[in-house]
Amino acid sequence: MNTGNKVITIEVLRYRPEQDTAPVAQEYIVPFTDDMSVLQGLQYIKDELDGTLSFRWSCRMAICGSCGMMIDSVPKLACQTFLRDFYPNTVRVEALAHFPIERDLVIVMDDFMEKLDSIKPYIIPEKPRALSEGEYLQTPAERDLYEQFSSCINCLLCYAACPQYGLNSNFIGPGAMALLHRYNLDNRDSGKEQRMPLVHAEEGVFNCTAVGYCSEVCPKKVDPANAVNINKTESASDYFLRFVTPKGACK
Amino acid sequence: MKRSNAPIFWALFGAGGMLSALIGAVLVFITGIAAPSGTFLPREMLSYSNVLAFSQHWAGKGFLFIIIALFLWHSVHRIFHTLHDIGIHAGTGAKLICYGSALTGTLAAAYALLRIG
Amino acid sequence: MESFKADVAIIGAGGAGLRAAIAVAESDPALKIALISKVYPMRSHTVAAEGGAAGVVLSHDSLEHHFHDTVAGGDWLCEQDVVDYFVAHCAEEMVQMEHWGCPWSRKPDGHINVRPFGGMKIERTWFAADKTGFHMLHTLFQTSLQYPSIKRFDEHFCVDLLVEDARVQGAVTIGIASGEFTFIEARSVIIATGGAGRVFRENTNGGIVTGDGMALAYRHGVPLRDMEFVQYHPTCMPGTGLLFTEACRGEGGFLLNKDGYRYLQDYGLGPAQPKPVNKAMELGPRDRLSQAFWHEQQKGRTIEGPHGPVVHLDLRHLGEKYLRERLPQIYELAEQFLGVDPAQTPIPVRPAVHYTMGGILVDGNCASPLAGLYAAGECSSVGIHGANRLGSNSLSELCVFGKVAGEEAAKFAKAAAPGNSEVLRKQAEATQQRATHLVQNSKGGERISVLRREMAQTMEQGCGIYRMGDEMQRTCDKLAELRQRFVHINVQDKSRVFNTDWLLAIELGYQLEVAQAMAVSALNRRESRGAHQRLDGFTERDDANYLKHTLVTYSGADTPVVSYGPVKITHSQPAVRAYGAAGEKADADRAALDEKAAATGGRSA
Amino acid sequence: MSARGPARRPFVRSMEGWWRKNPYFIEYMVHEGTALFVAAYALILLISITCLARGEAAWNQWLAVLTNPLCIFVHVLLLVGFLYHTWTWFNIMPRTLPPIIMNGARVTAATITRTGLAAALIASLIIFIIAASLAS
Repeated sequence: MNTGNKVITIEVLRYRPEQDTAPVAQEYIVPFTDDMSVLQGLQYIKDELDGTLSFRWSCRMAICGSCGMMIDSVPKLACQTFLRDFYPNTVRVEALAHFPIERDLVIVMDDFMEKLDSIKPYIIPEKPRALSEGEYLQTPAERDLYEQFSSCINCLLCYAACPQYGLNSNFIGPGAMALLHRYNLDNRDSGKEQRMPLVHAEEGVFNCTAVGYCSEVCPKKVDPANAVNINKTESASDYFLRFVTPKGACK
Repeated sequence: MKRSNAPIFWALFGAGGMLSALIGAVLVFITGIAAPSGTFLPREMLSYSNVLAFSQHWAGKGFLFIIIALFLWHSVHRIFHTLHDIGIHAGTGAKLICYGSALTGTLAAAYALLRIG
Repeated sequence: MESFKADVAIIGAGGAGLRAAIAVAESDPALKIALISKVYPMRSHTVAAEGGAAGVVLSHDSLEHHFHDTVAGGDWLCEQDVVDYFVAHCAEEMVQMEHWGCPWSRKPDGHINVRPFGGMKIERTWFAADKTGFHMLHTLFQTSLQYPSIKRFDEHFCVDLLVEDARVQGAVTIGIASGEFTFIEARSVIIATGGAGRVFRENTNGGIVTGDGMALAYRHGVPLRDMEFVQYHPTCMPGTGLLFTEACRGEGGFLLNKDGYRYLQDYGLGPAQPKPVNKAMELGPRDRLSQAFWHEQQKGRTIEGPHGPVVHLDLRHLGEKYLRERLPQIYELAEQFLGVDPAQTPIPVRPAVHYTMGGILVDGNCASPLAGLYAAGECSSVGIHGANRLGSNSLSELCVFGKVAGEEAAKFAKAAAPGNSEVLRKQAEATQQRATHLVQNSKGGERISVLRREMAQTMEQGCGIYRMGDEMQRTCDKLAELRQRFVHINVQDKSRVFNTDWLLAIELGYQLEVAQAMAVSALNRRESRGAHQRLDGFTERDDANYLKHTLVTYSGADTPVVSYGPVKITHSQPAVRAYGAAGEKADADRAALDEKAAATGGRSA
Repeated sequence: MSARGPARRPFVRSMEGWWRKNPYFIEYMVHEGTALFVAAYALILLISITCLARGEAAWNQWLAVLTNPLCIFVHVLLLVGFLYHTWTWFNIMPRTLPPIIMNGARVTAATITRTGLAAALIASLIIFIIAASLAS
């Protein structure tokens, strides 16, 4: 695996708000081995070449969701993208698309945090359940219904892949919709009625034009496009049938 | 939060998209290639009397109306979104032009089909 | 400087911090909570826990079994009254997690499922595939969003506690995005910042696991307890140290040496059976398995890989379908990072640092000796792990003691008199000056990365799986030297916005002190127990002299002071710690011993 | 570190030309572009029925246009556009449907796409057969 003294050029789109008016590209030459990830390349830069480079990272194993960035214009987790796949070409690294750049490879993610909050991502039980009543029963099949959508690590790659979010950040977007859908599908939850107004709203699912790239780039195979589009159908049938079946109508 | 009225347009878009995906190609082939060229179907098929008979039958009339209307609603919806995609956010204006032309086309089709008798 | 007035401030928003925040919010909605994290909560390292969380549910299991597995697993260095409380509340907390939406794996009838785990006599590990920590963290975080009294300070880095009138009264943070300081006043403070595994080189921990909270408490005179006990997880990725969960073995994986031989049977863990047997072979405790690796290496029976010697974790016999269902993340990890298909090829693994058993000294109520200061989770030493933690006890610990810490801190906050805001603000301003000074006056030539690397190297040399007095002494000397050199640290980045260089420097300061606490504790424990194994004449457990807790106390730039405290033993007298067939026999002996103890009135049920 | 006042100045990047930056987006714009073909064909049909409504002379004039080789060529282009629309429509379909469980397993995306394409083929054959029978 160690193949000696190969070097690769990593081009980082840098932005230091206190000195740059706009992002500028900076190149670094990094020695690498075949098992090195792009994240390890960036860590090498930080440790050995330039301590001023800023980026987020933590777990290194694609579960904490910190190190999402554009790598050769594709949203990816830097920890599970390998330098060997780019060699001998230059790897271009940029902050996740469609978010404001705080600095270098760090984005401002306040907008997503607000959206996550807004979808009520927690079990809203029909009636309170005491601990003494034990666990809810949930068959493996019932669990499978929502399990995929519960695997979202909030890495925001899907938002960086969604041009509709880029064009209009009021759109609730793929990740938050996947989690909304996850709770709606959970047989322990009765909060769907409280969440659907968000789906129906002008900021809701109909901003999606089924580009589908969000699901392509998802590192956890959550398929957020599916969550969004299932809810289009749900929202539309509610729109037309709400006068027939009064429950669930949006005020 | 204001409820979106998009379902109306989205439903028409979806219906038109599905219909055109299923049979759009074969219709283009029949009416635009096979019959006019007389290679796969007889040119006779497009004679005045034949087409008139088809259009006067309630089924033919309905079929033509649905095809024209839904194809229009499908395409204007996509065009409206594409305008937004390429940075033309005319908002209400673009919406009126896009969906307005589909509505006009739909009414024109209804008018023509009714006139055929 | 911005300010915020809270009733309870919680530093760290991983599993324990979030559980504590919810506990405070539920105990009294009027209490204002400041939940401080240097990352967004869902990035916390709880996210990486894979295997599961312990809680007795099966009818043939009992709290007594869980108690004995834990106490024996910890080589009798556990606080037995605290373990009693712990095992009695695990299952309840797991049910609570279930009510909050945690997607526990299920049995066909819809009840939750449990799996076997290392060192556990009976299956009692609740799991959500092999992403248990991820699901627990996200469940807790998302659940916490419904409590308006929790005010989050995401990406706020804590630089100091505020102590006045001999009690803790707040904290000072740097808003990472703005570089602005915030003065957070609080009547009680909970530290829940996780472990310190990053002081070692090869480790399973995230970059954020730098012992911040331990150092914060330590600097204010709170002793760190049992810091010499650092857990090596036996099955990690060579080079990066990424974790292959113990559940790989729980599901039936084998450990093979270069001859394809299940070598654990040579280390008192046998006999080898084709199916997993609890507390035997691959399901032995982590310290024993990591030690066996070391011995195999000495005998030249490991396999040489690009990142040093490895053994093989063999999952092939489980088949692709089963592996994809039970261990999907492991499957992907092996494929992506190693290019290995675990259904076809064994996975190369080696031990790496995984968990710090010791931590901030707290009692069974999570209260530290400093009034108003509480701690929970890996940063704390509440007394349940002893000299070696059992897999799946830590995720349960987060919940059980996160809740205790929350409730106790809430109680304290309600009873505490209001602090003197002006005095505290002055203190906060002094802290700001100190922290800012690190950047402004850093004209020294010491590089952060160089010091960090030297620290990790010396920790691995002196405080590895097996330890020697002279090597530990060298490590202590080296750490003292590094602390001196740290004064001349050079922070290259002078800016304010998202200055990670600055934070790395502060973290390094924390790490050096925590590492020193570990090394000094290790050097002074002249016996072998649990994860602390010596080769220099102290190869046996020495209950006569060392059945006691190590306490390290900060003493500024000098070497910390080591003292010892008693171990609370209620009803399990220290006995031979044995696994496999020998373990069965030891269990019988112990039962007899316990009966004797019970007869003399040593225990209340 | 010295200057006070907020140092944050988040940079918002332009979306200008976003769809040119990634092959996936180029393909998206192309398949969205098939709407122009669908619209064109709907207009052709609309003109057809309008001419038909105006009587035999008008129809025959229009028929002359339809049978013009250039017009047939235009229809060949339309056919390509429609076929691409069919292909892409059924490729996206799996992402838009709720999970379909058959025999205890979720129907795969590839199966859904193939079923859609097969349905289009069958529907087209039926239409062609009806057209042929009407013509004879």
